[in-house]
Amino acid sequence: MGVLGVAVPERFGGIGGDAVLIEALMEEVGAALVCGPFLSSAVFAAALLENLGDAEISAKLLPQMAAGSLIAAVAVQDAAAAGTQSGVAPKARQKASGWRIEGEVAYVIHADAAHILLVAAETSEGLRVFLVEGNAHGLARSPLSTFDKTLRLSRLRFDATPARRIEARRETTEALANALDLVRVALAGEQAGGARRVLDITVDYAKSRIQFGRPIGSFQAIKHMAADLLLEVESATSAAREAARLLSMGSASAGAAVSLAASACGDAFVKVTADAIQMHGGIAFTWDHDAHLYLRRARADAQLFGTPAFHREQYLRAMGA
Amino acid sequence: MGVLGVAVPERFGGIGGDAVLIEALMEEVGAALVCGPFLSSAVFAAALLENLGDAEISAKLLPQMAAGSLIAAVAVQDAAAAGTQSGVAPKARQKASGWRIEGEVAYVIHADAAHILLVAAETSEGLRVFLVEGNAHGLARSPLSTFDKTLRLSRLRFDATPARRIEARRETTEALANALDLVRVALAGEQAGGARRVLDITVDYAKSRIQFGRPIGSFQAIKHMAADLLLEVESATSAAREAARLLSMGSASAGAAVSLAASACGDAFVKVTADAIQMHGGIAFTWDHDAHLYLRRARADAQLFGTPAFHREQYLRAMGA
Amino acid sequence: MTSQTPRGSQEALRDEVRAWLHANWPGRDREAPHGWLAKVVEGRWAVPRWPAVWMGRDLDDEHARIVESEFAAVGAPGAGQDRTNLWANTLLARGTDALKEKLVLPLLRGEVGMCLLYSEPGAGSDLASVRTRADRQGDHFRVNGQKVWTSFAATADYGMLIARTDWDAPKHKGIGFFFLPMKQPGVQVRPLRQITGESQFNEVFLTDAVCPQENLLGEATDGWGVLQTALAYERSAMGEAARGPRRGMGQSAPADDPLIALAREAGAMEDPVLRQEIAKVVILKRLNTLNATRAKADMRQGTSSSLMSLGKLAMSRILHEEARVRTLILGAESLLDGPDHPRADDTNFLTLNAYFTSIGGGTDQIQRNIIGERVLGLPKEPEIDRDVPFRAVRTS
Amino acid sequence: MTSQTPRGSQEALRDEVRAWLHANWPGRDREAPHGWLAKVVEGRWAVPRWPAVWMGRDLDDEHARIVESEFAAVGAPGAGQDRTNLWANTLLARGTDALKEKLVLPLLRGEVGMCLLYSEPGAGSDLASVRTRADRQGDHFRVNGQKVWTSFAATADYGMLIARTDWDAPKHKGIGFFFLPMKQPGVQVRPLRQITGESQFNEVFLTDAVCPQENLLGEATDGWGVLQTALAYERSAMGEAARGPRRGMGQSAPADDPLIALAREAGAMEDPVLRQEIAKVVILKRLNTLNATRAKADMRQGTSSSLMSLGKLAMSRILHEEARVRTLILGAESLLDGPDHPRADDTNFLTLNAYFTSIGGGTDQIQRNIIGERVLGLPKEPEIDRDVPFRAVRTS
Repeated sequence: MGVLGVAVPERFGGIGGDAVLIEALMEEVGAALVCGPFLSSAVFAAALLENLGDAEISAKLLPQMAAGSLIAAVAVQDAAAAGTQSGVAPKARQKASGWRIEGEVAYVIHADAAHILLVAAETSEGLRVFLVEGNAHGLARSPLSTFDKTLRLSRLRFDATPARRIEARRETTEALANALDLVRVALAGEQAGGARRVLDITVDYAKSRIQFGRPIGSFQAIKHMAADLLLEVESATSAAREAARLLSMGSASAGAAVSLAASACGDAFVKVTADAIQMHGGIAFTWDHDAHLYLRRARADAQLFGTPAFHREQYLRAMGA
Repeated sequence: MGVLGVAVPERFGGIGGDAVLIEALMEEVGAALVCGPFLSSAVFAAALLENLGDAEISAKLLPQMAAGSLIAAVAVQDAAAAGTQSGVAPKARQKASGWRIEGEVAYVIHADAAHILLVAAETSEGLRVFLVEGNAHGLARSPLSTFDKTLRLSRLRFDATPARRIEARRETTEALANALDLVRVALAGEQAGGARRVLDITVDYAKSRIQFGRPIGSFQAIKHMAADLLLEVESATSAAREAARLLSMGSASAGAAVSLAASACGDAFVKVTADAIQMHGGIAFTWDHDAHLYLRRARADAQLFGTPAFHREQYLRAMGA
Repeated sequence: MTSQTPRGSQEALRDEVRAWLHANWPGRDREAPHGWLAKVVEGRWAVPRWPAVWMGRDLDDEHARIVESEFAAVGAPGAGQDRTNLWANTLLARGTDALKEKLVLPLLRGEVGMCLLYSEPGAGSDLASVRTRADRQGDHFRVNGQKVWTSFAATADYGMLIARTDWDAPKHKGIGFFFLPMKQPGVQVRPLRQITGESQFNEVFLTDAVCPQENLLGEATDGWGVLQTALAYERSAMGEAARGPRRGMGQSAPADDPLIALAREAGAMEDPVLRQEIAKVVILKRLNTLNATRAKADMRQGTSSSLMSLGKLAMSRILHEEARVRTLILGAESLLDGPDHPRADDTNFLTLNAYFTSIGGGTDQIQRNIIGERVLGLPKEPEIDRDVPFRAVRTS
Repeated sequence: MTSQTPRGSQEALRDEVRAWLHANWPGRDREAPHGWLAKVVEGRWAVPRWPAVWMGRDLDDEHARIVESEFAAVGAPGAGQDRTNLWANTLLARGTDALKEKLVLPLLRGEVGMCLLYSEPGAGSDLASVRTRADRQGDHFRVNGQKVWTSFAATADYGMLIARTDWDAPKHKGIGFFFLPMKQPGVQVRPLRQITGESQFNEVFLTDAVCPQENLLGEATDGWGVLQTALAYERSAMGEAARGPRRGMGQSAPADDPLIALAREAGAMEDPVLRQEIAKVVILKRLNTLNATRAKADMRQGTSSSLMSLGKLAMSRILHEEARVRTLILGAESLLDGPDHPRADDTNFLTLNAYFTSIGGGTDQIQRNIIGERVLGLPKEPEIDRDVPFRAVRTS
């Protein structure tokens, strides 16, 4: 359970891990195809809270999140579906009885299991983040059926939903961007780790599966695919770790490195999992074999927080090109 | 020499071949890597003259072209470099002494060897085609050095160059478009034929070249590349022949078929020639081996009269998409 | 049937078919009435190339195609089964008289359910390494083993089975080919769930299943040869068919290609990057259609076509590419699934089901071997298990 | 050198190098003065890992890297040749005493020109099938045959040669490894023109060329083993180097990547389709740099890196892709060539020269075999010519 506090500062009972540690952890998450709201709560929500820096709310929520007793989700319009969706952020108005939120957000990750929601809503002073209790009045969570069964997505509707404004020591957009950078590095780690595991599984299979009197991995068709995939896996790993390193250093080139990793790791995980099925042959066409679970995860990961094509464009822009 | 009259009507001493015959002939041209102004003179110029239909000029020029005693070139701004260049067409003015042309055209194919030039120039009534003698005053032909040494390109400058206007029985743009359709089908045939020959050469080499005690074509790396290339070759052949068939029938879907062929054959020829070098290994890295000559031709062909990407877009538009 | 002069015979034949259809077929593009296939057999149209004794007419290919085209013109099924009926053709070519007598006509009449018992968990690409055993016991064989990827196993009356009969012979030389009766206690069928969630296939467990001697096709150790015959019939019957997505991806004209329709609906036709991707896929599909047309023309001229064997490889690429481009078009919507999100559901189904073509019926890799060796004449790889007694061969 | 405690020894060593460089090197990033390498050898900095008798210092890797880094810091060449000097390392590891005495120090001082005589027209990917013969005659070998792809052959004093010494042994077991004197009548060098038009390589014709017995490295039939040693030194020396186009394609930062510069100049950065293509190539290049950095870090930690062997394959892909995208950017301009059209000339050169990397020094296909087998541990293919007398082996 300690890992749930990986992004929570030590003073709030967490591990206070930096991007490097989180990326490393996510490589394991990807390898083991771990299900659950780790990315959405322990990374995204925790990082957003920490970046906003509301002392009171942080002191209240982060220790519980680190302890695993509180799960949070983040509802930011177009964050999870960056580049391909474009909705209108919910609106927040201050009433005598406090803040009320109105509107809807789609593609909210693991919102169904969340005890609290961090909701980005427009106010008259610009975008602000609000805390909404999971059992708040006027909050409707509609689950969306997903291709990757380990990913839970919801559409949230707010109908005069009571909320508490989270104080921010910096611009909300900046806090959000920082948290998203960390999420993208974490996701890149998951992709790199997942791709590596799938290649390992596939190489093992190619060593043991005999056809025509010899292991299929002795045939160039399989061997050469594996070699190409190794290049994908190693490149993804390099990209994810470099982004983590630069982000943890607060480097000015972290943004570019994050886009690079998001694009390279997204494509690599899909390619490796897709080719892995082909290399396995018939056995991987069966439901009971894990191969399609990894492909489903890879396809989902390649959409979350911006597609590879979106991040390629972001990368060029970060390069000034 | 008879083939030089392939696109010339029988009444002018030619063969009067249709697109199907021309495409078939061009498959042989591509296979044998024939050099010379066949495409530019015997196909493009002859088809343009025939489409314009100036009885007097046709009767004068086409028999000589069919007999091989007269070589013509076509200077139309942006025709050979469709989609990637955009220049200004030369201007033609009528003086007391006759028409005079002013301006320049780049990327004119085999103009250096041409006895006459067919020049598209703007007049006050729109675009018209003019006949310019190769030794006319005020005509400067500057050869451009080319990557494909069998392709001769020139930049032409006209400085009050005397010209004769060719009468047209239809809109000049329509005559030009018809001639270009035929040229593109012919080029597609060259590409399909060239690709097929290169694959044949490569497969033969793979059967005879022994490494590790067996023909390299027995290794899956080579065998599978060859199989993929066969699909490219057959698809290119199908596309080129279908475009020729529809064009010869005057079908309404000929335009789409021409774009399809131009795009598919352009890409296929480049891919086949490029992979062929890799499959040959070191021997094809030497100047004396023909492999690079085919690659040079393929790269040139993929630019002439529109790139594959240009024609993909044209195809979508022809489909109404 | 007596021989006729070619020209006149064609017209006469065409008239005869038309007259028969006019008298018997309910009308253009109508449903086939009950007992239709029996009637077609009766009329000697089902297998016009076959000899008269098997309800054929001894026609050559050119004449037989006239029969087929007249049936096709009114949408009537059942003609030309001498080209397309895998089961009946295999049986007629290699079966015992007793079995032919019993099953050929019922097969033509569609009265017998059939399935294929070829693949095994350990014998996929390498079919010749089957380990299901058929041991002779008096007047029958006793069959034990496991088969997989069997469609229609639950309803089939017979399965065309390959099983090992001689363990001391080299792998290709100790296999028998059988019409195994499926409705018996020794045959157990279990549905196999695919990655798409569907269950079109089954595993079949054979435990002391019994197969009469007369259901053996060819010699008991020549099953590999019979299999080649059967596979050839299968290939020629399959032709250009390939499975697409659940919804909307037929052989439509490019103008109303469902990929373009999807792109229009999703606003993707405005995006120049996607336009190029879409055009590439649409062009690949069109090229495949053109190749298939050329292949048919080649065959009609009697020349064997290298294009035939390329179709499956091409289709595999098309399906995977179309799935990829659809995903690009949908973006985050492709995260979704299920009947509430039909566009995503289609795209995801296609993504997974493309492996049906790139793996099933010979992987793309095996297909490239076949094209390289049989079409281009490239040499085979050394086959280390070719002349070794099967007992000594390394298996998974 | 006597042994020292690790900590203090590093500081002391660093001081010593600095002091020596301060006294001898003309200054940061200056040209090396005449006789510099001899001075480096004299100062015992050329091969610090080697024993004292060969002008070394018996240092461990960690200490030796201090020497190298201090030299690198001021831009002085010549240190660390115990890692990078292929010729001297191979000779020291496997040469006869007489040859070592004669050539090791001159090699370190850069006084001996060298070339490689490995490949033959019939032995490219399959080096072990060389047919150049070295026949022992008294105190020397007589060498006949043809080599190819030899750089610097015209100026070399010696060539590292593999040649067949035993035609009855299996292919890997009848090869000798020699330092062949190049300046003799039996050695004829002919430049080989590449598809780029350049001639960096030569064919070398050997006709009764003479090689003294003492120039044999290892046993006369153990040349394959010596070659493996030499190839390992070559790989570790090559590191991440790869040839780019004639102009402007170094290890620059992504922001001023020459591909982006070209695209800007040609107005292609406005085109969304090309932007994606450009980004893909720029990203591939960046990934390769990151992989190389990780590989170096792995090696510094003493763990062997699978990344090393991937570099060449990655570079091959990058070069071909960059050429392709440059062509897309230029459009019809890529039809042109020559010094008047430098952008086209660069692009076309790169298109052809990319094969230098994808074919030279082991084709991409061989490279994938190596990665599959040595890094991923996948089994080798059956080697049908492995244990056969070379005479009986099938060759082109």
